Amino acid sequence: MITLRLIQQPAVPLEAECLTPDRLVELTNDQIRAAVLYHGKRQVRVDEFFQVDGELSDAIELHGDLSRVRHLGRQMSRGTVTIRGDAGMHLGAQMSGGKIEVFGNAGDWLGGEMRGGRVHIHGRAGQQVGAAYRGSLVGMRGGSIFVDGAVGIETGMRMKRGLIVAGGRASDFVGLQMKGGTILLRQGAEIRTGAWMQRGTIISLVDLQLMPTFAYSGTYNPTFANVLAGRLAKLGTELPFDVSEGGYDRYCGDRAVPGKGEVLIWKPT
Amino acid sequence: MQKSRFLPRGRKDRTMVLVDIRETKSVKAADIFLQVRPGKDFELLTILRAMIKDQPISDAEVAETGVSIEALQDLVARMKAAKFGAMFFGMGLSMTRGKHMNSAALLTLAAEMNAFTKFVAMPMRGHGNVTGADVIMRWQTGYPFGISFNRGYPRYNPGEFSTVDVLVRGDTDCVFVIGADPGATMPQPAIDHLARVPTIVLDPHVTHTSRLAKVHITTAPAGISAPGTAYRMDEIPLPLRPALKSSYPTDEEVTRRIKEAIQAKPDWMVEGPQRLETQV
Amino acid sequence: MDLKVIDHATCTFCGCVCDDIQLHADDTRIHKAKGACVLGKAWFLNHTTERNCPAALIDGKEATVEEAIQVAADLLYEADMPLVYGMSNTTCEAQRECVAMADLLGGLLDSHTSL
Amino acid sequence: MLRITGGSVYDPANSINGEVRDLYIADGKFVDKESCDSGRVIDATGMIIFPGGVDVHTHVAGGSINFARAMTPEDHRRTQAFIRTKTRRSGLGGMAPTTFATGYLYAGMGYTTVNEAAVPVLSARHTHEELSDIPIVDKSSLVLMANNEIFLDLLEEGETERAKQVIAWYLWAAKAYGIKAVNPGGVAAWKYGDNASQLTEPVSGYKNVTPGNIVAQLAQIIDELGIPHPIHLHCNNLGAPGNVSTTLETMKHLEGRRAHFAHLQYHAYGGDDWGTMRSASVELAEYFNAHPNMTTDAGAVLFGDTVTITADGPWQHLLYKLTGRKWGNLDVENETGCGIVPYTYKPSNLVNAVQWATGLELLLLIDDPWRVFMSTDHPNGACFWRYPEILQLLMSADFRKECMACLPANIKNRITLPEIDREYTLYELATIISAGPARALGLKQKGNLGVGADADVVIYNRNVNIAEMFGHPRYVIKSGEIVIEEGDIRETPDGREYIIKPSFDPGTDDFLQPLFEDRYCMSFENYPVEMERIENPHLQDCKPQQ
Repeated sequence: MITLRLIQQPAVPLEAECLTPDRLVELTNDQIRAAVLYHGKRQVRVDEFFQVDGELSDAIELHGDLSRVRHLGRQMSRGTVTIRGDAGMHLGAQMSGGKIEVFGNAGDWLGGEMRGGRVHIHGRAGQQVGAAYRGSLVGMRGGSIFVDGAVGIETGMRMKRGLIVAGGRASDFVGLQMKGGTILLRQGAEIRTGAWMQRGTIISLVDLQLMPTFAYSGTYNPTFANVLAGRLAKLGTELPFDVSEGGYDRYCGDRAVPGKGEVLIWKPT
Repeated sequence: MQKSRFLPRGRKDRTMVLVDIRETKSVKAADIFLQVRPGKDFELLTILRAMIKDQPISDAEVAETGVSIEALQDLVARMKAAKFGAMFFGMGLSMTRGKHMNSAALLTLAAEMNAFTKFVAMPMRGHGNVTGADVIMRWQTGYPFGISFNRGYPRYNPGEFSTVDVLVRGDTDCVFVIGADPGATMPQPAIDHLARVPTIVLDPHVTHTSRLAKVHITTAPAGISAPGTAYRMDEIPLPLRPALKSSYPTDEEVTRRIKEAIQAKPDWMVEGPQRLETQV
Repeated sequence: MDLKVIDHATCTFCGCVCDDIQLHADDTRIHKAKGACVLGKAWFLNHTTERNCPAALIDGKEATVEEAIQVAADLLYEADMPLVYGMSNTTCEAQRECVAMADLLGGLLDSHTSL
Repeated sequence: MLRITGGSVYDPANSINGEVRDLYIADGKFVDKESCDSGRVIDATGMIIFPGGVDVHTHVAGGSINFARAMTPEDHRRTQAFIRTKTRRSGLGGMAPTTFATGYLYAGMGYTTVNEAAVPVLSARHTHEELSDIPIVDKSSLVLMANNEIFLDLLEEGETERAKQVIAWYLWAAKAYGIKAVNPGGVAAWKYGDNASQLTEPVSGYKNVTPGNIVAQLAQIIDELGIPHPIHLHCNNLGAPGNVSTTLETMKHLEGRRAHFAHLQYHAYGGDDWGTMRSASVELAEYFNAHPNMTTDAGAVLFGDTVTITADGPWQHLLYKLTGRKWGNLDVENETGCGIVPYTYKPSNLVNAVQWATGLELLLLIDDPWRVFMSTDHPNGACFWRYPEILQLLMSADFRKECMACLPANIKNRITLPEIDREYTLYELATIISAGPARALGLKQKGNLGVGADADVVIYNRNVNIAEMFGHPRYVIKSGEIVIEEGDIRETPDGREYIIKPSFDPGTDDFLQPLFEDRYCMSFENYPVEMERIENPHLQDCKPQQ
């Protein structure tokens, strides 16, 4: 395992896209220390900001308040990144595999345009979780993001596949222009959930304020809720699906597009 | 109002619809006024997007926006019957909850209206030459605003590199302000950061920002005593014809001299390849 | 008094950038802005060539432009993440210098648009 | 001073075909041996020497490409980035490169002159500002005229002499180099949601004006004014199946007059609809070959992502409906408009495959390389920095066969490419990328390695991989200065801008002013581009023909 401890709080954002399992697995301790980060406009060595222990491993653990450290785990395809503290923007952006776990909060664009792998944030996450970057037509394409706490606006914007689970309340525009995949909201969301969605599923376990362009289309327990619940159970989280417990109100839309997405709101009996 | 070949009666041949959250003075100039509930712009525009495509919308849902279904049906009919529709929007739309998505809703509606008739949309730009800044940043960097050059080439990410966010998070350690007074207009945490770091202000007046700045330089006001160019909000550049002569230097001159003074110092960039095939 | 007349002058107060204003000015101020709206009139008539402001201020104390330029250059050069912001109420020529400076500085660049 | 010795020189303008010649350069021009007695010597033994490339039709500056930049941030992020140095600005390549990168990329593949092919007069000031930020290359621009309301009104009234004066006035107001006609009458009609598809039918809003007489009158006026470059024509019905009939009819309207047909590939389709669309390059090339009054550029398509930009608004709205992707539209009051749609050409798509083949077929079936030029109508068919890929396709029939293997099976009988064996020689390539377009533009000092011409020259290492060879010249020299050396940018001098001043009746101002004030929303006096705004202006001759 490689352990990186933040020894100095950066004065301006520190861009650390080189701190990924794919890269560090090939580097000796000396090479990791000498790897280049960007502190604002200046190139700095990793050891100017981090105490580095270990080498040649695809398991990375970071300690400290890393809320100003951006692009950690960017494009990673393997291994683990464990952060004991807060993480900055673009954590796990464009990752395709491996696992990221944060015992703290994460910043904006968590798992932005990710293609695979798993992310678990024990605290909150910022805006645009699993979203598309500006101008890009497709956000997250695969993998899963679990956030135990709240998530910011535009969560899952333009996502095409994959799963986002928000344990806390979500802000506005969840699943904006969503094209596929699943978003589970355990504590519901603010307004404009599912706005302009084309396809995909948003499930809320509490009541939601919906856009006027969604239409009610029945109450039922979809088969996939059962399947999803099984998958989630393995990850230590529950999804109700038993008919005896209740049912899902199904709304489809967004008719402005017009889209064939669905929003399922759990109604316990 | 201008009479034209296709609208020979001028104003009489035109229909103006005003949408606002309150009755403003502009209501008098409008043919139709639609009063939308504050914060319901996005919903209203999204309903219109559905309505132009004949998607069913229930009255109750429409009522929440503060506008009746009849009024919207009338509006849609007028829009579709128009020869040439134009939508103008301002900061009431782009600066309220939903922000850029409110503008996106209006622009998408305008684009979709072209399935029926000619329609265009244009933002009403508040500040003098903000369009010029937009246009120039686009041709020189590829992006209209919210840019970082810290990696030696332009990158774009509003929210990450946009000023209010940068200041509130404290992501910058020196600020150069020109043709703006953020000290008067930005949220307090942003202003606090401006005061915390060295700030440099170029302005014809000693502004709120100047008062909390490290350096203020007085410059000649554009179009009054400084010559040059400004872009109209439809991206047409117009020459300025200053009527006065100023004893203060122009923004252009001062900025160039600062740039040249920086250029005279040793470069901090580490020697590397001339181009990157893959960006960060 | 003989006023100088400037035809087809351009108003940069708002984004409409009207270019059909007729200005009547003497050496110190504009007295008439024919064709300008209420906002435009206020904009044109409120400026004078009188030196009401110090040439430059450093830490609130009067300084020469040259001194201020040097201090500004030093501060921007030393910074790790300088920000160039604004560019609304100025000319394209100044804006081009701003973009060039931000590029050189390796800093952030933003306008009013992002507000 | 600079000497280049021992290289194999391909200089079609002087009929030099691969012979070993020494070149001498002083003060930015080629000189004779005696006038160059010192300075650096480049030993080009074994290397290939071409005149600097000339792009007759590209979109690199102005409102529309700048709109495209705004619409495609996702592309800027995935493309190559040029890092700034102390003296050189940073830039981004891609589908719609930034101005600085445009200069680096063109020079990087040996191009030293580019012609921006679509400028509305109203925003010409903007275009010139962007052009001045494109380093290294020399530039010129064409002004859009075939949908100008005042001009069309004069045609309606039969006032052709007045129309000529007005055109000359507009050209000078725009500080342009020539005249472009886009979808004559169709863009004007688009302002009312219509198009103009029949050459002999009146344009919406007019009784007498037809697309056919717009092009014929413009060509006549351009000849009478002595504008160096002929009418630069984007025909009606761009991109539509069966449009070859429109194109041929347009060519007939222009018989006996000079004319340049832009991006001919987009106007060379047979069939009745998307299902039956086929290449009509054979019949088009046959007619073209028999009519020496015309030149053309290919408008070739390459598979991949790009962004399409054209003043052809109605076509772009159709493309938006076909793709369901982003769409931008600009209207330029009284003059023209523009549509912008990002697009991906796919080999598996039958229509795209036909387009790909058609572009190559035209380049191969038109037998005179002095009359057909390299272009992709950047960025419409592909980005200009992909030209070397097309050169490889032209030089190798085997490589073409390899590429054709990826096309859909049902493309048979829709294209002729499999039956064409022609392979371009280096001499022919030098003609279509440099000497030919320079001649068509009336730029005698370009595309020419003779004494007195501008010392714009490219030196290539021989390489069996043609795309590699043309994509990575060993040296690029612009006005005698080495700007690219072994793939690295050395210098980024400012280029010139070529403009013309056709003569017009001094009373034209008085005639135009009231019409202008009735129509436009800017002041007449603020409309013409001031001469001081042009960086390094170079006035080319423009003498009326007798």
